[in-house]
Amino acid sequence: MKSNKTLINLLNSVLPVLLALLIGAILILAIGENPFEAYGIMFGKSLFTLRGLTNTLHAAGPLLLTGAAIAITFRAGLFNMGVEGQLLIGGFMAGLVGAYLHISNPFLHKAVAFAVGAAAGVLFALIPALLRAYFRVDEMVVTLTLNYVMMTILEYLSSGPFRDQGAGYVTTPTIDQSAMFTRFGSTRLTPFFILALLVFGILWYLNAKTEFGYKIEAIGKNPEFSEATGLRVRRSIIMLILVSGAISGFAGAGHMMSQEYKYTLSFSGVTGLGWDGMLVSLLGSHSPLGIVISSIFYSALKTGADNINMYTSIPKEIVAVIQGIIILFLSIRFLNERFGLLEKLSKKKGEKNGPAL
Amino acid sequence: MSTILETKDLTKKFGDFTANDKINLTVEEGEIKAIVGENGAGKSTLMNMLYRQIPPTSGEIFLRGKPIEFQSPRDAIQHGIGMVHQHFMLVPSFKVYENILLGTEIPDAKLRFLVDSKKEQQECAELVKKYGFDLDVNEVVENLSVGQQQKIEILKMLYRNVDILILDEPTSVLTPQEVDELLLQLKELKAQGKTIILITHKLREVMEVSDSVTVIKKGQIIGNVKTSETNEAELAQMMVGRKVLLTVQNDHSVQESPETIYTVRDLTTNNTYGNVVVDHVSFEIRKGEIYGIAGVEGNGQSELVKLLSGMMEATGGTVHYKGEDITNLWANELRSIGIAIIPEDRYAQGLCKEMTLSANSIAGSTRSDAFKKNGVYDSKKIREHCQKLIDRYEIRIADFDGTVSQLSGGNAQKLIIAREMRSQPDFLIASQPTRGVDIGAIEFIHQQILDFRNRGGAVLLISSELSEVMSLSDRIGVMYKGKILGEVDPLETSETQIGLLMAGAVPQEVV
Amino acid sequence: MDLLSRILYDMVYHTTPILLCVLGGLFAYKAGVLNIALEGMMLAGSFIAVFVALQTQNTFLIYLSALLVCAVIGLIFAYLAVNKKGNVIIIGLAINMLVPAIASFILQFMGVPNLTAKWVNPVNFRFDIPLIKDIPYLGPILSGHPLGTYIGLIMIFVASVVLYKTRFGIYTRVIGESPNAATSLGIQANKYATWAILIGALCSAVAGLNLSFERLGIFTNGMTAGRGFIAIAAIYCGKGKPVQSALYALIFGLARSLAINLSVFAGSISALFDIIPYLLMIAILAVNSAYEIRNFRMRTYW
Amino acid sequence: GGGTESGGTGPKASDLKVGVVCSAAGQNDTGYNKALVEKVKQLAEENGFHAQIVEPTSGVQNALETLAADGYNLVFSMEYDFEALVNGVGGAKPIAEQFPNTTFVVFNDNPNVDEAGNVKHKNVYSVLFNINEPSYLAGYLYVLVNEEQAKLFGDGYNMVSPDVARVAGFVGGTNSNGILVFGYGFVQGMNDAAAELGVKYEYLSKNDAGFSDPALGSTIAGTFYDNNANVVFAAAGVVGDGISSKAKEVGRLAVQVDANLDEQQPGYVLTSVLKLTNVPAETFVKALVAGTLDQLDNLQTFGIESKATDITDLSVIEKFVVDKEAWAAIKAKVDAKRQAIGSGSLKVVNVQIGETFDPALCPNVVIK
Ligand SMILES: Nc1ncnc2c1ncn2[C@@H]1O[C@H](COP(=O)(O)OP(=O)(O)OP(=O)(O)O)[C@@H](O)[C@H]1O
Ligand SMILES: Nc1ncnc2c1ncn2[C@@H]1O[C@H](COP(=O)(O)OP(=O)(O)OP(=O)(O)O)[C@@H](O)[C@H]1O
Ligand SMILES: [Mg+2]
Ligand SMILES: [Mg+2]
Repeated sequence: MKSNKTLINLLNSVLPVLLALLIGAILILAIGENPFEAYGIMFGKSLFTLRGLTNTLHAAGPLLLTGAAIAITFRAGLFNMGVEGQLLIGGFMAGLVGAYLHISNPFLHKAVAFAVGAAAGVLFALIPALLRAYFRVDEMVVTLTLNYVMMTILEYLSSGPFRDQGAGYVTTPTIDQSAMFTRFGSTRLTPFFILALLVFGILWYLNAKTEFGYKIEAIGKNPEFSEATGLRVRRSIIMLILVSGAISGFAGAGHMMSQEYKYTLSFSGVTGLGWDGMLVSLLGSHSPLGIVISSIFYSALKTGADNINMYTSIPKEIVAVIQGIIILFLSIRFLNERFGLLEKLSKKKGEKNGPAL
Repeated sequence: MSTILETKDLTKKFGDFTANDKINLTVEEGEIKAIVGENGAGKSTLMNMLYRQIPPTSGEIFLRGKPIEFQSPRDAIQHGIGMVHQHFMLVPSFKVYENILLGTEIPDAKLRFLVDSKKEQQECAELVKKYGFDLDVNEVVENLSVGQQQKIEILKMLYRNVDILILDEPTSVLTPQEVDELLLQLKELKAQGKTIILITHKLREVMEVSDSVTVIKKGQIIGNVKTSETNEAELAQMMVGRKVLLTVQNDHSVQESPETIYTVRDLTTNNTYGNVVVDHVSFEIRKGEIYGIAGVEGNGQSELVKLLSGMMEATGGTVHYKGEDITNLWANELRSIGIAIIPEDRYAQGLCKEMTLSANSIAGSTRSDAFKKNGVYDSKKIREHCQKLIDRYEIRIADFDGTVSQLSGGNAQKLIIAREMRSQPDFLIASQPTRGVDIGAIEFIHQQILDFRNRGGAVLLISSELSEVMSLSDRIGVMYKGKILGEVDPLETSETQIGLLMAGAVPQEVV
Repeated sequence: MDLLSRILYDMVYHTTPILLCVLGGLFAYKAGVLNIALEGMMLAGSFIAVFVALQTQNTFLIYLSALLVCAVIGLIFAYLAVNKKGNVIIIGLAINMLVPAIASFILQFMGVPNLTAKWVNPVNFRFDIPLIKDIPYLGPILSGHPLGTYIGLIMIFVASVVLYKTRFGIYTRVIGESPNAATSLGIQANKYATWAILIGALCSAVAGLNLSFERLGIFTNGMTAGRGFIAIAAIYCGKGKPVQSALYALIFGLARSLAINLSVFAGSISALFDIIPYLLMIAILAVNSAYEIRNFRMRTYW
Repeated sequence: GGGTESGGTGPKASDLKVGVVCSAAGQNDTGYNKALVEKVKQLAEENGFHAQIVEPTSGVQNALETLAADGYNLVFSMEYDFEALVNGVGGAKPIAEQFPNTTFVVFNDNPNVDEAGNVKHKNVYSVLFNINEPSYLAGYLYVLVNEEQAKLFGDGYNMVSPDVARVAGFVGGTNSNGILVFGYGFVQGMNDAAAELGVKYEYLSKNDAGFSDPALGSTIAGTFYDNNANVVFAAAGVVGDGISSKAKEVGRLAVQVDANLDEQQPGYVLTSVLKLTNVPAETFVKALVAGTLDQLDNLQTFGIESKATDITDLSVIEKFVVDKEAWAAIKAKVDAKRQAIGSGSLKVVNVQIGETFDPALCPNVVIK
């Protein structure tokens, strides 16, 4: 029964990928390119070479965190869509600390940047948190809209007051070396990935072993019950949204110090690390292990896209298409708990010797 | 009389659990058929299959001798079978008439694609008159009392003029007055030639209205009897499989100590619409005493309980417990000072249906070190704790690792009581402790409450079940329009006197 | 045109695409389906419109194809979300990713940065409404807009009627508010949910079409710039009620128009004008529900 | 390996690898990337070397590293992002230093010099365009055209007559020197023409319109046209598309940048300020093939004389003008200015290389 479930879950996540890749292959063929070569490079160079694998892990770092940030709120029934904005402000503030506060001690410098980034995330999350807890304002609308507010504000700040005047395009000054994570050897992987894993691990532990996790589950499944049994829902909601904000800000700071080094208008990429995080979390069905896997899988897709257009003449857009299709398929469960056919079987045999399972 | 409805080896399985096992039910035309059985016996499931809410796993259904294969409740209705669910299926934001006509809206004469709300209102008004219900068809459902909502459910079916009306525990949520009203209406309907299938846990009602009774146990029919040829005790025994005390032995001689432990003074609050629903309520409870609050549903009892259990804030007044002011404390704080709470709605406040039994078993004491090993949860300890509760209170479960939704109402209620008692409280707030629970469970729960009292605990018992309040309480306060109209001693007061108070008659007339 | 009437005209102009998304999207909202794919659907509409406009100058064909394509996307969404019970947020995000991806893939293939239908001159798509245009002040503001705008304005009325006065509307609201009630009376929730989603898709198509084709004859990837999400916000604020939600859409239109018209005088700070509508909306929401819960004594409204 | 080396000057052409790392706009932009990409591809065809076009998805840095590590000889980096290449980030050595055998070419700035002004990396070349110069011509042209509008433009146009107002608008992508340089050149050109004719002009500008939303462009242009501008100068990527279509809509003029976009809305695009990246592309690739790269100066500036920057030949708008003599006269005047600039006798301010623009020097243009 249990093993069966896990098998199905596995199939449910593998099948869509295969299907999407199949469709992608057809597309690639259609434009007269070789799918096998494409996929070979896409996955080979993003998972099965040291450089590729480390690139993938490097990209997975922030996703782990944004994924977790989403998960703890979604599981508590809070539709927090503000991770993107919180990540941006976190990154931006960390960028300012990195560029304007000249702290020679690299450890201290990063620590301050992280602290400021996380704090910024928290402060920004405070708005939806309080509105939700004290005024019952739908957190989804607020966070959704505040994302745009934050983007606009940061665009203004980075193109106005905090702009790197020398630069020919909108960017804040590059952060000091002391605020940059140094890479491991020739890879792009930095200690930030370890840090991200650590934070993630701590969250996981808290969730599994303490009242923190119990609260999340109970509030998510039945807030009235939670209040009645003394979980102080209002407080908890605020706490959860703020924690989520802190993690997002932290992720932004890390992204700043390990990858971007300056705040540009494309700081969190095309789709946005916050939104990626939401996908990662949803695809991992908000479970710790699921998030780890899906974040790595997702960033493999990203680096894969990069390699495709680095080593082939296939337009990288096609990878984005495949990416979309995969996610689309992942949204549904191809098989239910007991396979469709087993269902029927049990119906038939039902009369006589009980169901098949 | 001819057989109108018949099932042959009707079976329903949920996964590997058999909820109905080869049921052969026969219902005569124009009769009121009562179906009784313990929680989780399979009554609702059976009815849901007749109404095609859920598809049978196997077996057949015959309507007037002809086999029928419904695809949806709509089919069932068209064939004249209607059902009023135990958990209402109304649209809160819709008006009464909209709910009644849901699915059979009346198109406008000219513009067919529009609905003719004028006409709809008229027809519903007529319907209401015809069956002598009192309802404003333009009222929005969410502002109506449970009893009125149930009337809508019934009207919904009558409008579709069904000949067979199924009611699943219609009375479990009604006030005594509403119950009597309903029973009258059922008789009236029977007189008009309708066939009625009635599920209830209250044998009094069975005896009062039904013509025949079918007893279900563990998914099987274990007896069919004519109501005239049986009595409550016999039915009870059939259901539970042993002798059941229909009213527990309340040994009133147990003397409560003079020491008051719980004092409520001028407690006041208002509801969302801003009108006062709890109005300067005052009472005190001594150690070893059960203080009952009787009253027609909707006179502020629910709000009072919410106030006292930290779910609602008082706008005025105080609550003292063991001398200290506990007004407007939160649930967690109340629990930490030894107050246990059996909430009104077991699935809304008492338990989390989607969480496991063991998770529910530690609710309210999630901080307690009893479940921790060096600072963090120890799943072994938690499971042991849960197992203990299940064993001690004989809670019937299917799957220990499953969720609470597997429990039937009675067993769910037992789990709550087990959990609350486990924390060795000094004071217990029990609100509607036996609602929708079978008599076996009722007996058990009443016994628990009395034992607690006899061990020197103090109890605040709120129930719309007058008999319950009468048999358990040492003193009774009667609530009316948010006030406590008067306090009486159950031993020297008759139900009618209390009934008067509940209806708002001023105290003097009674004493 | 003097500044004021220009601002008001632009308000209508900028409201149009959001308004259309709102009025289409609120059906899904009422049916209990969170459709965050409005953005993607709108983008699809704007892409197809101009793409077809490059092949033909037949406006009817252009409208038709945009509607068709969005309908298909809507059906995909509905199938996955309703029939397959997929996670609507994932589906929505996926569509929002997929549409621009496909668009830029095609652009890449055509070797162009964006699509420009040179024959399109927005002036030719604007027309005056005989009576309305002569109304003293209102005339110049409400009149002289492209078809999409009028569709949007009419939709306010249509949506209200459909939602509250037709079976479809009633059932749509029921399946959203209490699915049990629906099933217990044999109302096919899936059917109505699907249609609700479809309406959203079609309206998004018109919205996108207005954005790219009617206004400019140009498509650029990402030109919807989050309008779909604004629409969702507006729907939520208006609790899915057509008129209220439309008003919220209007707030955005107004603020956007102010931002652009005043930026000429205000200089770089005007970049911040764009956040006004968002803050305004949040403020309104807060005040609203603060008023609603003013005598709330319950501690469990989460 | 294999074949004998041709004259000792570097490896055989067929062994060469040339990479292009596009800017965010991508290889199919309005011209900046496109022109270079197409030239590189063409030269690759002719000389039989391998060319790889990259639109980076995970940062310029990663793209540069990957190509260099892959042994590319020449890499054009179109994005305005030099930190990793020249100074190195995250404790890594500068990419230019890590891969001394790869030659990098960057555009629009000269990051490759230290405080003392000495070249940092021999293998990094900076390309600057004096787009201030053609911008000047555009501004100059506009004023002349605007004053003669009655003669030049027939129906289909709806210009504001000079007696009512004399206005020009400018829409820039971001508030940066890379963008402002267009505007200031344009202003200076307007000023000189206005001074010659003894008139005064107004100059409206929005410098932060971004590079992606044509709808926004069209509305901003709309407000400018409403404020009596007869031309709007678009230096904001595809935002300009919206501006051209707005120009057509209201029957006035637009000026575009980068590639020749006069055909975008024929008759309504006065001219385009060209910034032809294919010219430097040719210079460097040819040098690479000839093995003479190291003889090039590390700072390559392309002025109007290089034909890499200029305004279009005006052939498109010419088809629409009515009075051909008046038009010829105007063109002659513009050509004269071009000469003057080319010969260095006329100096146009170039904020991109750090010069500052002084409004006081342009008394005939009121900058709003
Ligand atoms: N959807 C379901 N899935 C799994 N088990 C179910 C489901 N519905 C009911 N059951 C189980 O079937 C048994 C019978 O349920 P049913 O609702 O018929 O009990 P009941 O007789 O109505 O109990 P009560 O008197 O409390 O209403 C219960 O043990 C219940 O746990
Ligand atoms: N999906 C389900 N899985 C398992 N058990 C279920 C499910 N749905 C209902 N049940 C159980 O079937 C039994 C009958 O359901 P019903 O709705 O009648 O509630 P109940 O037991 O009568 O409790 P109450 O009368 O207090 O509402 C309940 O114990 C309920 O928990
Ligand atoms: Mg039941
Ligand atoms: Mg029950």
